[in-house]
Amino acid sequence: MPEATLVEAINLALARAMEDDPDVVVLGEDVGVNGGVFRATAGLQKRFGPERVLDTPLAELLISGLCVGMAAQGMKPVGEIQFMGFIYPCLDQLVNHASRLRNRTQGRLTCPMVLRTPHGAGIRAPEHHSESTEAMLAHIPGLRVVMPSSPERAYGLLLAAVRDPDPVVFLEPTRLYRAAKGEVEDNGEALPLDTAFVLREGRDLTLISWGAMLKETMAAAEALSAEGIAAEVIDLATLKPYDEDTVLGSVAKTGRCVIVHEAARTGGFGAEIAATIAERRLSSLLAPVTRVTGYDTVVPMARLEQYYMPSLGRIMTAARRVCQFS
Amino acid sequence: MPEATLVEAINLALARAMEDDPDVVVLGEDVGVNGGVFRATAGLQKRFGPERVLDTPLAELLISGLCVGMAAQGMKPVGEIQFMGFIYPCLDQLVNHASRLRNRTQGRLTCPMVLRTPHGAGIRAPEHHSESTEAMLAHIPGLRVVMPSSPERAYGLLLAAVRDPDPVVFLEPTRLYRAAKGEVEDNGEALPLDTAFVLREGRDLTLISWGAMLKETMAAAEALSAEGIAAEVIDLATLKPYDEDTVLGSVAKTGRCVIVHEAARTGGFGAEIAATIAERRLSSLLAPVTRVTGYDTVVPMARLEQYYMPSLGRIMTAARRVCQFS
Amino acid sequence: MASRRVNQDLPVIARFEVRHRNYVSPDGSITRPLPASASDANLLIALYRAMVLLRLFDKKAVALQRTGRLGTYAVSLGQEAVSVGIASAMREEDVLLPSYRDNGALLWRGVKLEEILLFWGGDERGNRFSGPPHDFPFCVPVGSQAPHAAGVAYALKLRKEPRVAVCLFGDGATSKGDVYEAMNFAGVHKLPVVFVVTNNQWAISVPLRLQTGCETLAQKAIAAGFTGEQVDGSDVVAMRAAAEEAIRAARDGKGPRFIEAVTYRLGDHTTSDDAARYRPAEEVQAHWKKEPIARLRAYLVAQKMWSKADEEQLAAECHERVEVAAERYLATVPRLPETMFDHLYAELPEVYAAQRREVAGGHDA
Amino acid sequence: MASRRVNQDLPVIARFEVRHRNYVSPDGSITRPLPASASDANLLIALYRAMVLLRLFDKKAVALQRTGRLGTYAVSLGQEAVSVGIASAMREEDVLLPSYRDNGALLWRGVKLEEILLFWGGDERGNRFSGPPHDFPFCVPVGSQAPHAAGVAYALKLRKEPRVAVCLFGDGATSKGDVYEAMNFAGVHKLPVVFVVTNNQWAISVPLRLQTGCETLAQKAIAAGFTGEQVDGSDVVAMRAAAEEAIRAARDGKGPRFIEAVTYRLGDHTTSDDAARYRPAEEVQAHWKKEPIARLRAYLVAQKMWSKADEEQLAAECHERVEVAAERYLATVPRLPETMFDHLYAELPEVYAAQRREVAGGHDA
Ligand SMILES: Cc1ncc(C[n+]2csc(CCOP(=O)(O)OP(=O)(O)O)c2C)c(N)n1
Ligand SMILES: Cc1ncc(C[n+]2csc(CCOP(=O)(O)OP(=O)(O)O)c2C)c(N)n1
Ligand SMILES: [Mg+2]
Ligand SMILES: [Mg+2]
Repeated sequence: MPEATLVEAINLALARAMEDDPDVVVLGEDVGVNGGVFRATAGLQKRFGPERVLDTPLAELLISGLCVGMAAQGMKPVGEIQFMGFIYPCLDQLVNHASRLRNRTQGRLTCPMVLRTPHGAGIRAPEHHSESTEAMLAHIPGLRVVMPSSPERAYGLLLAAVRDPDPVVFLEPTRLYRAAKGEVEDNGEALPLDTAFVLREGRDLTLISWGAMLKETMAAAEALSAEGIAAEVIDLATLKPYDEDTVLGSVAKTGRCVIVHEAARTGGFGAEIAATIAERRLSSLLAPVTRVTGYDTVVPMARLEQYYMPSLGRIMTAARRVCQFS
Repeated sequence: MPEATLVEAINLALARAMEDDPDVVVLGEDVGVNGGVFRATAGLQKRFGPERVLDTPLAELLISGLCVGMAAQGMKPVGEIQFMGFIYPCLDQLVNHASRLRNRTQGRLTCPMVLRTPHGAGIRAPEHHSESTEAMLAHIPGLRVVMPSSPERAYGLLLAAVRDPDPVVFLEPTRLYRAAKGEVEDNGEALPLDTAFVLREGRDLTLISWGAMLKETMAAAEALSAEGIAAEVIDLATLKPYDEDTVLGSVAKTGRCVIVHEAARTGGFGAEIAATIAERRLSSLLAPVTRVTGYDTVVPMARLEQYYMPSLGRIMTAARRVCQFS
Repeated sequence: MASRRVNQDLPVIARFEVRHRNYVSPDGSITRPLPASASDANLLIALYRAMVLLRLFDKKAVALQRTGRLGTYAVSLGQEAVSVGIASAMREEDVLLPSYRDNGALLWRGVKLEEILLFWGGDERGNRFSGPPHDFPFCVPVGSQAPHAAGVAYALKLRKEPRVAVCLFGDGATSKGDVYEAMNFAGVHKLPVVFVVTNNQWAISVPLRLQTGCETLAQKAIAAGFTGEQVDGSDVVAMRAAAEEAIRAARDGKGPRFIEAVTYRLGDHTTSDDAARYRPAEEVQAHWKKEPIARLRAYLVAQKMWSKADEEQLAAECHERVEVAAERYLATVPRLPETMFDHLYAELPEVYAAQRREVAGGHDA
Repeated sequence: MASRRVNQDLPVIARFEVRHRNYVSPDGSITRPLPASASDANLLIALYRAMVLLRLFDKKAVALQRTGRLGTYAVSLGQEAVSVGIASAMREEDVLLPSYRDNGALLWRGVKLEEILLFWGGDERGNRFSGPPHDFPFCVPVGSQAPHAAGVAYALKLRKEPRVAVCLFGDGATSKGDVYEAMNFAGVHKLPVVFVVTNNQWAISVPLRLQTGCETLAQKAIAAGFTGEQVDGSDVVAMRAAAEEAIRAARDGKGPRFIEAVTYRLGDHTTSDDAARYRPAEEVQAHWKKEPIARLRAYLVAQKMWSKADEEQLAAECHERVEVAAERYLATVPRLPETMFDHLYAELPEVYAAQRREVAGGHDA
């Protein structure tokens, strides 16, 4: 199997989806000749033409609204928002339209669209380029929110997102675009959109994360194993809906859980998972469910961003504390 | 002390704030001659003139962006968004500008603005008029999110919001606008913006809610007391920042907690509270922290909305279950 | 006439103009040669009937609301010619993207009266209507349907289907970035879409002069690079002709058009509104003189196309239709509460199924 | 010349035009009578010096970026005349709302070179700069500063202060609803604000023709009800004159103005971009012939206002300033990590104080 970076896997999945289905169109700022500022759409315009790979005007509300209109007529638009910090103008369309078109028309019109955007900090980018506000999106009924953490999962989940009959926000961990490499077979096989991935099994502790933070989380699991702690690592992968069964099953087994995410702590999606565990598996818990997260402040610019993001050290500290709790 | 409805209390607070400080301006759709579609700004334009009580064009992004610009020059704008369902176009301004202007300029420019909006369902209004997405806002660092549940608290908290040197989103429970009546003294006294209100003391169970749902929550406490259960009721009132101490103190005492909110369950602000309790007071807990919430679906239109919102019955069921847990 | 000239000594590199269209004056007389469509008596009578039905239907809806049997409702009183005139020029396969006040267009396109009542009565099934299945439902968040119209039109163009998207909104909506972004995009790709603003002078209590500093709304299209025209929106003959022309141009690949229909909202904004709070009775009175139904009737009567007997028969017919529709609406059994989860996703994810069961189990809660 | 005419038989109710301003042609010759400001030799030389400094500074910044000592950076190469020309016409008490590429304006207004480096080096303290304390920092979310400008201008008008808000953005930004909504509001209230679009033909890789179907960007103001003018944005004399006129009109209560500065981005979009991927070298080459610095130099030299010696001295001076600034920047000690919580709120709520302590305690983490 050939090796691909995460962003190459995205590119493969997009090409495959466009090849398979003439209704798939890609649109966004600089997705055409330029192939996207991260090269996620490189080569697509050449291959599928400027009508199906469309450079839009600089207008995010428009991009999301076009997707809704196209999708309602049976196309499968895949919009790109250049950075997650620019997704907020899409929220009206996502909340008031995309997520509820099917429900409010009782199935008459539907909205099979995907909105892709790079997610998270850690690439020393300018202001507003380091957002990780997935929790806002995961609160919206009718939407799906997906975030891969490896090239294979990026490929399979993106294919699934494009094929899904409902709107999906697809968050791509910017920090892993080139850093994550792995074997990706371009076989057109999609992954399920409601199943978490157990990346590592263990009986002492459950570590849950998604997106780029899986990197530090896996490193923590490795380091913990050297200390004799067998950590199970779950890549949540789909945040909405998310795979409660896998999460609850793991915690029932280990009794201890640390959730790691990059977003600000308060109201982050970790809260939902912790709350659910506390509600449904209280008697299994041997220690408080602990969150290791970004801080409740504006993501600082490059010089300080490393202190904002959960570090291996912070994960280790939390994991040790949880394991020692009694 | 004179009686006032909640919306009248809002009106009193606005008038008082404008009287006290010439920098306070009120702006929004229909806030002028019409006095707001709920009459929250009735009489203000007559009293303070059309320059300080300004009917804006129909553009929510604009309203929030104007507030940022005015606030940065030292005014104290109070913008109105006609219904919470129309607040989403403001999110870019709230997240990328209002909440971080102080931080990104290291204190050089600040953003003392208030954005008011009616919150929640239950008035048989049309589509998109029943939103309760406070959790999205409470995830934004640098913002304050406030929601009163009585006329007195509406008055005192709104005055505090206007006077606060930072941006505040002020959510007004539509369902209580006229239904909630109480004594309000127009004495210009603000309430603190980081303190929860204990509406009723009890040692058996902590009930936490905010906004309109306090109505059913208080009714539940009353009914529980007839069953011999003494419920403590906390009106969270300020969601960001929220008063962890009062919440954790109460749960340390009662060991049992039910959180009630109208918003969809997944990623609702109840998750944050439940997660925090589970993290910080695990050993005090005698039962799982339980959430009674709106469902994870689009708020239905009038004919079904009553089945969407947490009912007294659902709160009672949850409270009894939590109290019987062992 | 509006015009903006500064620096008369600098060379002019672009010029634009806005034209105005009207054929039938308020008293029913003709102001200029009629368009071809006006020679079709059947069409004129159909337009007339549609407007009368709409007005009567609105009345019934308000009565239902006042007696607690319908939710908030927005009447078309005074502006019936706009959505009826526009819809009449569309083909079945064209795509309508209406605003919440465009009952007239929906009815013309085959949506049933009782379906419209169902929607305003708070039942989502009103949006699964009998009109063309590709038409959009009423849009409540003002202006947010405009980007959909651009998206629809892009899809139609991409698929080389000779169909047109028609998007209706109010004067207030022209202040929303949504509308501007959509129109600008339509201009880039010369999309088959017609944007129509019903300029009824008011957005709830906000008068046009606080909505924009523009002399006309038609000129908004200049910023999007295409043509805007102002039409007497209380003259259904003019509305129909303008719509026909614009839709034909769009269908023929000539790109988007923008129509400003100047009319007046004679009623309250909705049943929740009291317009007397913010506008003088004299203004409303003055506009009653221009209203579209009396105007077309005057013309039809003068042309001997319409008689008192016709009028009486029509009134009776409309009354009957409206009453039957109201009865059907009132007899519609509410959906089961748990159906609030249906059509949320194509298939309800298992993780939410428990919630659906909870609702299903608690019908009496 | 652009013009849109349909239905020639319908009466015209509004006319609009767009004019173009240029004084100095690419070879330095004069195309029309010069404006008053051009008779001020000191001013012309100051403008020239500012543009030269900016270009040299940009070069240094790119060098720092290439060697890993600065973050992403956006040069002004080719378009220096726009932000310098505009800023030169502002008063200290006016309010600047710049885009991320408007270094030239910030420098003119007293922001230090090292402060700009600090910002692009990833340190928020660069925004607490030595320019006018009421000026806005660089705006990164494209177009989102336009509503702020309208809000600032509204505050200025309300307080009856004779000050003007000046808002700069790129051609891409004209597609954002933010800009349209802000301009429309400014038109309603005749606010003291000048909107300036630096039309450098490209928004990263998206060419103007995909950004809008308009013949000019200046005509976007027509939709907001005020005047737009197109200016040769590589002619700093024209930029200065247009800015002066627009700012004066705004200050005098004559309402907002819109200036389209037509220029060209000779460099990559930012240091993260490779423009060769999407635009032909010939196009860039052709535009090098029109660039603003050589143009003004040609004029100054022809007028005997500038000599080779002046040029050499200026180059040395600028070099020195830039090097010193770079050193100061590089010597700036990073903020303590826990200061990320400072200035989040006026006073950090107790509930977040623990997080601040955690950061403070974990410096080596
Ligand atoms: C985005 C948005 N903001 C506010 C509202 C509340 N609202 C409903 S109708 C209306 C006025 C609309 O005026 P206009 O566009 O002129 O249409 P008209 O009602 O006159 O037909 C307002 C402010 C809304 N529905 N959507
Ligand atoms: C709202 C928003 N969307 C996307 C981006 C990413 N982005 C940065 S600059 C740019 C192009 C801007 O073009 P233009 O407005 O013409 O300004 P220029 O860079 O040419 O000066 C884009 C798409 C952004 N910063 N903000
Ligand atoms: Mg209107
Ligand atoms: Mg540009």
